[in-house]
Amino acid sequence: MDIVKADVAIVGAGGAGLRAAIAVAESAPDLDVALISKVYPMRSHTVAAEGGAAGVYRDDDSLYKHFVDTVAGGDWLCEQDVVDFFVDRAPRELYQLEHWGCPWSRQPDGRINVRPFGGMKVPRTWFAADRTGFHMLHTLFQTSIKYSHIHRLDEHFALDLIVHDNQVQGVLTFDIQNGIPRLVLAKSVVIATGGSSRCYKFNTNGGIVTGDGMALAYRHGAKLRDMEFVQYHPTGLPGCGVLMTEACRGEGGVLTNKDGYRYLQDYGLGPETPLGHPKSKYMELGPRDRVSQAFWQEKKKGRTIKTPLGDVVNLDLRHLGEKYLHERLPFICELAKAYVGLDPVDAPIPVCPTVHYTMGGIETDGKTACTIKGLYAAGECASVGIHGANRLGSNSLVETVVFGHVAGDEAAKFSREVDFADQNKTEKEAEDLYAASRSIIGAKGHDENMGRIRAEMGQTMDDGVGIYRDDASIRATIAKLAELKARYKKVKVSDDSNVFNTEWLNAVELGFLLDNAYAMAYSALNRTESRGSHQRLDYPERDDKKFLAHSLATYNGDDAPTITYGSVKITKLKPAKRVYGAEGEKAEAAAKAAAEAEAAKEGK
Amino acid sequence: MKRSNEPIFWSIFGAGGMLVAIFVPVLIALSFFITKIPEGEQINAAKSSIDAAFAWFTYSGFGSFICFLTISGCVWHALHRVYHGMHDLTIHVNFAHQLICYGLAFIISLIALVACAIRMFS
Amino acid sequence: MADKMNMEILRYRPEQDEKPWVQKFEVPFTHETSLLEALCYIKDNLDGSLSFRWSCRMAICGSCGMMVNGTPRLACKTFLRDYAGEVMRIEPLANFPIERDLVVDLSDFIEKLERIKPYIIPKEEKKDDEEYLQTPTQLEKYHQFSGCINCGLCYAACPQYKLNKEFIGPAVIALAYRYNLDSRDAGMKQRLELLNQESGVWSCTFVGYCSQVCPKGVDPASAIQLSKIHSTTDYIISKITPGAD
Amino acid sequence: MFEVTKKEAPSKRKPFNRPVEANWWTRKKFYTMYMIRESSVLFAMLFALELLAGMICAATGNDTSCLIKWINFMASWPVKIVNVIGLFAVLYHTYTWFNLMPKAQRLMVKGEPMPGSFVKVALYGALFITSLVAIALAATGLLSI
Repeated sequence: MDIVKADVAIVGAGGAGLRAAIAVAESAPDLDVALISKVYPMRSHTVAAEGGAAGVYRDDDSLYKHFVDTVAGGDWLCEQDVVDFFVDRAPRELYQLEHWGCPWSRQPDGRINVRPFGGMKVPRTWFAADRTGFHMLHTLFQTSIKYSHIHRLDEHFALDLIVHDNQVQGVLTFDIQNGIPRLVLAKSVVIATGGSSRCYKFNTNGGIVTGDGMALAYRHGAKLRDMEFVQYHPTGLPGCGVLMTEACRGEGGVLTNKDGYRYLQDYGLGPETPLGHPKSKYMELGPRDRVSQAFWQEKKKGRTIKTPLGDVVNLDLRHLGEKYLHERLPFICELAKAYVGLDPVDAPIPVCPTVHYTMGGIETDGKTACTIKGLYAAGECASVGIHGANRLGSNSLVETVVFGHVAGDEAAKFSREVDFADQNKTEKEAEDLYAASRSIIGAKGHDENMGRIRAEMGQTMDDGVGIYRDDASIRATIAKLAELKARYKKVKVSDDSNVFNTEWLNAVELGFLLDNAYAMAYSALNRTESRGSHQRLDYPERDDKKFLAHSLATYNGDDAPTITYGSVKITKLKPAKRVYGAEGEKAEAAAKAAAEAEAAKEGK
Repeated sequence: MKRSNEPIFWSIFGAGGMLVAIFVPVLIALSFFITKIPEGEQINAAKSSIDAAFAWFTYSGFGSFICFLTISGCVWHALHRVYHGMHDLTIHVNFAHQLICYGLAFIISLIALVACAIRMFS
Repeated sequence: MADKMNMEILRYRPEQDEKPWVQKFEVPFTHETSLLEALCYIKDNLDGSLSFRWSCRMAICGSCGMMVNGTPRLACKTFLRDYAGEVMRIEPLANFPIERDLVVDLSDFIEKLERIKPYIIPKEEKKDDEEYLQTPTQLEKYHQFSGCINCGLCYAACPQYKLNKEFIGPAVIALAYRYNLDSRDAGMKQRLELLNQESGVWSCTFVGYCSQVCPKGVDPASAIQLSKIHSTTDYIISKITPGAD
Repeated sequence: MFEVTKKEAPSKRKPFNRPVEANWWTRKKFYTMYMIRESSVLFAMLFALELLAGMICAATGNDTSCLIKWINFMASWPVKIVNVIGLFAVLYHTYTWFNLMPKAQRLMVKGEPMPGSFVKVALYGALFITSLVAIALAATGLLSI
């Protein structure tokens, strides 16, 4: 088998993967990086992010405020020490991107412009018109070209990790273009393969977001943390699920039901703010889980609009005016025209909640290190602990660069301390793994249609583990997933070719999705409380006594994953009732008064 | 990594193109009104001002200079496009083709210049 | 009942076929169905071996460029409703070698993208908590050219690239121009080394079809003409300053 | 350290290059119009050669007899028919040339790139004025020898 030896291997070339590669190339210029990606780097799903990246910028903002918003937004399931580190490093990484040429939108005097975003008290979301992810990814990819020590293995599919006694030794990849397997031997591996939203049928994610890295680490003993927390983005286009960025609401867009009524005020996000003057943490600027949950309630009351593509509400941007829309949201106008044939300047856009982000992922410590030695994870595939039960909009893009940088540095440091695994033994193992993976091609008795398994998985996840869940719906999904996993063992793959055999690769991806979906469903079943984006109809209250804890799923092959719970680091912010809108304002005032009183007491 | 000399030809091509676009249409239009001069008669502005104008254009010193510029503009622009056009027609152009095209443009311009000089100093 | 669309797709499997061949499919479609969804329908239900690149399905990742009735388009932004009653002829992106089915070998394009030094070569260093001031007007000057999603449609449209594969092509020049115009960058001189060559901007005869097919309105044709002006100015400077060249 | 060892049998990759047809430009209307645009200037060259003939006549010999022959030549109907076609060809050149010119400028006006229409207005203005001046001079008999 072809072998590539590199000091550090990085799986996934999106925001986190590229930033990690650059971090290694900058902090350890003598080391070499093998950047493995199943698509060209500029196709990674980071490119589809629109809203922005959060980092403290304004004078009236502070690291502590960003800390409070993130922890409160995550319904106190965040590792507060890691959030502290994250909010401190965020601005620096965004300045670094600016130095590398990222075209951030600007204020008239040339300084960076920031805009309001859901759940953020003070505007701190840096943005590049409404294509922030696109500009960040292209800036990172183009900057990575500067470094000769980054060796890209484009269109290489990561089939498996090579792990010997809980230490990662390399990655078995498949060179899709040449149709041959290639073993990448490395002393440390960074996983940056993004989320796993494709478990769901209706989602805003690209076709490549199949949670490969998550499933690989999971199968090799790493635990998947907080998998039950799946974020529904409130405004996706019905049918195709294309994203209408939260920036639409940040710039003043409003959500109305079939009577044209801004229904969010009925769900603890009121009172109604004036049209075109959004107020932080009020109405349409509430966090994503609350706004999505409000849609679900409206639908139950039958006040949403029926369309052939399902129930929708109206995202109305008309009052913003054409010039403002074409300057601030040009991509949204383009998408609305292309996919629903409407111009936001003169017609409201039909939207409904769609699966958007997986809060959970591979359990890592504050420095992106996994329980498997030498393995690091950064970005959406990792659960580094800053999102908790609900991620705030624009915290994820900046997470990829902050923790991509950390993962790169840590992986470089680790690779200096160890040596390569024995090449022949590892090569033999890789050949067996490759043969096993290829064995499903043309296997006898394999007659299950892959497309149907994928569709049924997506449907059952949408039905059972959606915005609102209960014991019965989750158990139904688990039963269906078990049946699908059995049918998956008989999946039909007729294409036995090598070059660009996408049918076989899709089958492998489907395997990853099923494992991740299983972890999501079981984690949801065991968390009998409602917190952040995990809302149980049968347990509507948040239960801090039993469930102020991370869920940890351990892989058991085909059987159910064992779910255990890990403690949550609370440092500065005691768990409190999570409130928004006027109620939130009152609570904040009270908290400040209490803090001042306490400070005064200490002062005496 | 050899620098191309195309900027020279492209600049002349651009100037020629502008001249052809702005000046040549009216010239061609006016040429429709040229009338035959009866046997034995001279060019007479009263009888046919267009004929006289065209005569001035080629005969007078200043006129012939503008005429020289017009001719050079047209041929350099046109032959630049012929050269690239050959490439478009999948002819494997090489230095010889370049020599022919731009050489021809140079010769024609030269003839016009000489004629203009004769008219100017006679 | 959904209407039916007749599709002719050019197939090519390097291990079995000597040359590409056409396979006919009939795909049901509704008002919203995009060509990408149709291809996924075929792959899931009719012929699993059909291979094509795709990901974001919202015309921002640039994976799914292909020829639709002879025109380079993004599959995710091409809708069957616009071809009702016709036969849709789907072929891999023109001017690139066919790797398999609708997948082409883009490595020539990617390699040229890397040669043009598409990164900021800064005029002056900045501390890590300080940004370069760039007014909205300075940003607007190059912003249009930073919208390129590297989909390759302009290369499929450009006859000069078809005739001469040395030509670095529209998207790469547009990206070079984007960085040359960025107020933070001072790398134009280095990028001009590539742009000044015969296979740089000077292979372009301004056909203009690249800008017509560009799905993101980047207008690479304009970037090339403006780069020609840069290159010509640089040519003049080099000729009049002794020993500069 | 980055080391690649190739052991696998050569890959089964066999990229297929489609042939470049010489008549590629007939396949697409856009390309055909491009070739027409490129060849439209041949008529300008033809007209230039006509003028050249006139200049040669004017330069040879000291009397105007040759010049008169040239004028009569220009007045002959075959030349006029060719020039009628030539006029349409050159006007098509003007139209396409003025469409392309806006793309070769990137002036910023009030924070926005100057719209192409400004450039076109200026160019068509120049065409109009030049034509007016030429017609005026030609029609009034000011120019003569």
